[in-house]
Amino acid sequence: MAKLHVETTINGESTEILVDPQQSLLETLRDGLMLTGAKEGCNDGNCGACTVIMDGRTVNSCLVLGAEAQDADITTIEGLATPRGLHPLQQAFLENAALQCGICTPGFLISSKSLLDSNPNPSEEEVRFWLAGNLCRCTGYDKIVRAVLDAAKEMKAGN
Amino acid sequence: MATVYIPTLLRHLTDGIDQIQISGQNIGQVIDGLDSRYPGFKKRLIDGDEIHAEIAVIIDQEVVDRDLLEVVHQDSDVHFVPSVSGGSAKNQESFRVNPLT
Amino acid sequence: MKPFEYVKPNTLAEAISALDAGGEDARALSGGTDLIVQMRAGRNVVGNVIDVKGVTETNVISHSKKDGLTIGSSVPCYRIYNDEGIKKTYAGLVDSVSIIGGTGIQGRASLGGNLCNAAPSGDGIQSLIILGAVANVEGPNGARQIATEDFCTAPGQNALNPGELLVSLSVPEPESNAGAHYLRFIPRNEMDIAVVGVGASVVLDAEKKSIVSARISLASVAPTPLFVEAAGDALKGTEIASDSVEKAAIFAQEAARPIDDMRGTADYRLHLVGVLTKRALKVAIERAENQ
Amino acid sequence: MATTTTVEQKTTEKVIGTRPIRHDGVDKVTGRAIYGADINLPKMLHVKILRSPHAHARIVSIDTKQALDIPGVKAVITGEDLPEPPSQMQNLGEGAANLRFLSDNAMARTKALYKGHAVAAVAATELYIAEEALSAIKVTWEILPAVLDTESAMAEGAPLVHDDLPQRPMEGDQAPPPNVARYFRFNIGDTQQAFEESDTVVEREFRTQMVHQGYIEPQTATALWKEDESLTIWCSSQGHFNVRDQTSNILQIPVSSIKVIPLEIGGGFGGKIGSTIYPVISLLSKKAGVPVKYSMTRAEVFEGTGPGSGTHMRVKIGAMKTGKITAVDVSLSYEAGAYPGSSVASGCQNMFSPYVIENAFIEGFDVIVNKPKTAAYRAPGTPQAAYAGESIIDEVAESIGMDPIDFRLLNVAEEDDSRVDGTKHRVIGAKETLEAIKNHPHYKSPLNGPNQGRGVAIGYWGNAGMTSSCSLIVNGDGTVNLVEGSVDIGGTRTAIAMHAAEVLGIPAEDIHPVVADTESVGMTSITAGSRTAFASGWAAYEAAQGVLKELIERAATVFETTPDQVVHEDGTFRSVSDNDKKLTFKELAGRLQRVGGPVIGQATITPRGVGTAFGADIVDVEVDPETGKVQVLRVTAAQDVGRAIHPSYVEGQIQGGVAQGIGWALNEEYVFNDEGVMQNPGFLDYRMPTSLDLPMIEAVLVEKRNPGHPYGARGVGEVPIVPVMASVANAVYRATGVRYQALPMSPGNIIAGLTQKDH
Repeated sequence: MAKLHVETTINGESTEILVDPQQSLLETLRDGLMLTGAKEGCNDGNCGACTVIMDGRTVNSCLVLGAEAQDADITTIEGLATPRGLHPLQQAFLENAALQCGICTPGFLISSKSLLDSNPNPSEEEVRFWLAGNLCRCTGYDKIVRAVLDAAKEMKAGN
Repeated sequence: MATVYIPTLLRHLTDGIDQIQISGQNIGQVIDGLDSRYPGFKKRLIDGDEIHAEIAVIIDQEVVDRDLLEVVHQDSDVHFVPSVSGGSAKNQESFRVNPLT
Repeated sequence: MKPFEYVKPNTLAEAISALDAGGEDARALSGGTDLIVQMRAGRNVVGNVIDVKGVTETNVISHSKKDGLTIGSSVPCYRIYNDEGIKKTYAGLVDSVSIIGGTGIQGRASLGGNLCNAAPSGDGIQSLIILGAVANVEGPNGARQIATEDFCTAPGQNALNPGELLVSLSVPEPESNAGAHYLRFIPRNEMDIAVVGVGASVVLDAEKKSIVSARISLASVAPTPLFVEAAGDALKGTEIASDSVEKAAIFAQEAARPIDDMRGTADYRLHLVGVLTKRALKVAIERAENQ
Repeated sequence: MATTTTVEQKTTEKVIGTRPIRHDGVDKVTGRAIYGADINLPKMLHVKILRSPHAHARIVSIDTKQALDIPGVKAVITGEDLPEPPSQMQNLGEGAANLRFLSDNAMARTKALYKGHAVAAVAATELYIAEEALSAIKVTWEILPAVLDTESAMAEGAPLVHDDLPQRPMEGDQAPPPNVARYFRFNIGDTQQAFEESDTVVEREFRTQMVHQGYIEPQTATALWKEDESLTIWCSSQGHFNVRDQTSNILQIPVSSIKVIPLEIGGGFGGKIGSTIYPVISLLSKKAGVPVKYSMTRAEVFEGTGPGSGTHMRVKIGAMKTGKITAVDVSLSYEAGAYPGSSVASGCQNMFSPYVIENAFIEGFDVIVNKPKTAAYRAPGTPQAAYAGESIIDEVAESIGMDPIDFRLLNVAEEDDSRVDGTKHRVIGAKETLEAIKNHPHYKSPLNGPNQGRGVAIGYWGNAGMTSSCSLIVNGDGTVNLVEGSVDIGGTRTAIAMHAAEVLGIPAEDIHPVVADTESVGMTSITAGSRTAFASGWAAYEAAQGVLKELIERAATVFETTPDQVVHEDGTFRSVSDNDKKLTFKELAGRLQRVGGPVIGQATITPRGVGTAFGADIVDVEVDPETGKVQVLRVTAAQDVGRAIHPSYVEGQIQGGVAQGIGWALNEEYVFNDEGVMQNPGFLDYRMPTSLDLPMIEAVLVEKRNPGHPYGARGVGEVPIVPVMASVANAVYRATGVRYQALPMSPGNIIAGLTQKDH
């Protein structure tokens, strides 16, 4: 099958890539663009380790075809920090020890960012609901939820 | 002489006795001593030139290595208990855990 | 995943012609949250993937008193529950689309895809059925409408002919004093498949004392989503204060044909049909009362 | 929020007990950290493995020719390509037998022993080509009857999973039941007489199902077999030295020819200690002559790796009205899976270790069944037994009308008390841990509803020591490079670095830890047994002592005095005779080149003095009596941690262990059909808790120092899971009036229990 030419924007940079039709966005990011921050945990949308933001909305990149990235605006974990430093969420995850093995962390950070983008002042329950599609097996979620709540406070104070 | 505690399943070798005083400078000598008084211990406890991988040797409340040269003192307590492992091959590290203290 | 051809048509006509050309080997792709999983697992062998998200008609949300609500088949769940008009008027629908998968899934998964996937457990299908929605279908032989309760024909099978595309769903404007609710039972609190799901809608009389009409549908208790007309009929004309809800629950249980599987035994599912039917009706009636 | 209860006087450590940001943190929050699947090498091939669709079947033939003919397919192997392990098992002892089992589990030779058992592997230029090649491999099967649980496996006349299982006699010459690989027994006192004299005796049967560790990162590895017969493996394992040695054993090649490079690891919990994939991909690389990468699918992780045992347990307990436990009589049967080696021994030894029991009969059966070979899972073997033991303890306490914590305190073990295997406890904090939950406001707070209940339980785990190595290199700017061999799964780099920082009197941030490959650091055992912060931390402590000694000598040179005239305090070296002569660590580091060159220190230790651990929980639940759903409302988990090196990550271990235990208690299980095919090999239907299923989990750190460690640390990773299922079950009992004696307490099972109670 012929490869498809896809023009897309990833972390603010327009990018052209060739993809096989059956390649997922996750595979495209990891194997084609060497953006390996999004992880494969289940490949069927049930763990959230591959979460990226696509056109303002979190998606499981394992359930999106690379071809579907045409004209899309995609943010991956690699786009969260800026040259000025870490995103407040990243800082809060470090300060709260909100990661252990770290494999789910990029997915959690991306989901958390999209939560705070749409709801800057979430309750604990709202955080837990929003992150329910991201599995973590190490932390019991306690420190993750605290980190997101802390980051929300921090970002509010910073505004 | 060291006090050796006989595991339940090996007490048929000792006519039901559960503690035996044995002399020996190291664990190999203690097992030799046991085996000469109650034949069969060596076969059960030793695999090649080391303690059987499935057995943890405890001298004075410390799990020790499987080496037969492990030192035993005059007043030592020696226990043999199952090691916690997961299907180990020879030389493969299994999940050996201190079962006590 | 096995290789396939991917095309993204820009018009409805192009989409239908691509589907028609692909025949049995072609599938329309919307959110992909079911299709891609199935293709990857080898459960659905597809040679041509027709991405219909570029087709304007599959992306619309339009809402008017006169024509009711039309939702394009590719519209993802989040656009539905974020729509203030839908939230206000079609709370039952919002119940469904806000519990499909997690937030990541809801960013892609569509109501149309949920219907076409035809899983007995499909959460979105139940709300369409109780709200009396119809599927707007177009194919090489023209357009037709299919009632959503008739759309699923077997597990994973639907009423579409080769070459046909589900373009949109039309949900009639609710009558006054109407209320609907969908709820499912899952062992976890999110990210799960309905062990049993029950959708219920009611229309109350002007005094909000009696039930004028009702519709009940069940998930995960038959090879397809199950519209239980008898349970709705049992409620017709009864007072909301009566034991009619209990009766409806019994009708629902009689209609259910659950099996034992890893998600629950048949006995347990029957038990849940009773519990959930009552709970769903209670909320639907409350919503109607608050209209 | 977490709280810390210090049993003894706090010491004056400056770094130990603080919460520095982990050294690998930035890499892990920015997506830069390289895990096993993130490796990409030039010309790298992709691997897929063909797995048995049957739980028990003889391989009549395998035809790989068509697969090899597919363009892009570069290598195919089957069990025949693995070196034949020694076949004269009986003569060579069980080491050889176990090697054969390991090798056979990597790839079946004559029989597939479980659904998911590897039978062939393909390396191809693209993943989808490898997939296509799998379907072109033709296997002819002769399906055999499968045994799927311990009872049917042990029944007279049961089909034998292994034709040649080396079975040792149980007692005297008595042959064990069919499919039993190992049998244990501990017997102290006189249980028969003790039961006769007891005021109350309770006997119950418990069952639990196979469960998975549930790490989010599937097993993955890359291998390159080079022309000079050397082999490099990149992997995410719980111990790269173990990977090296295991691969050397199975492939019968020298250890020195293998280099294993550890990458970051996405969780393990015991499941990534051993693995069958390394020999397979190594041989594929050998055949293909280029690197090959293999990553399991999630279904393969469930079906083709080692889960935790399902169990069948019978427990009898006697007690006096006063609350004194008189005797226990226990029989535990654990599923080993397809090859010997469940963790039933640990269950037998540990289930009543929190207590003084004078009369005990405990036996254990390691039972072969046609399911995946089980592996370690967090405190392997003990949570199941503790579920049974702590459920029945709760029932006995209730039957004599005692508070469940008071009952446990009355029987609690302390230093020098004997365990059922005859060995003695050393300094332990069982009593202090129970007191911590008893005195916690949670225990005194009221419940808020008719369907709510509160349960408590305690658990024990022994922890491990094993071997660790560490090197330190002092840099000219006063920073220190720390080279260690423990794979970091939960922040241990930092805990290890803190040991060195404390000794050297410098901030933890000035230490730069790296987890080195098998050629760059001394042998270091697996990250398991709750040993890493304890033992590798201790190795760093010893290495730092060496550095300090050398630095004192160098300072003496600078001060023009002798080393005994130099003291080191808080990172400053000072001359005793001349107070004006002092150098900070950094200043001295800057002068090292002029007074003898760089300073390094190294240590390899196999520590004694492992401190054992106790954890106790209070769990509140609410049960929906109509649907059977159990919601956990509140959890307080107290644990004797000895000394918390990095309290945040200690709390994290406790919270994570509790979360896994709640999953195990309520919903997690392998569901098999009658043919032994797992019905739920994915995260959708193997239901691990999501963030919405759990409350905040309060960790209470009880610090009763372990005299066996320089800073008093005990291993903390495993014990927190041990009491959880029992405390949930005890809470569910108080909410429903039903004692659930089978896991999981999933909604359907709760309703079944309630229905039975009503009839």
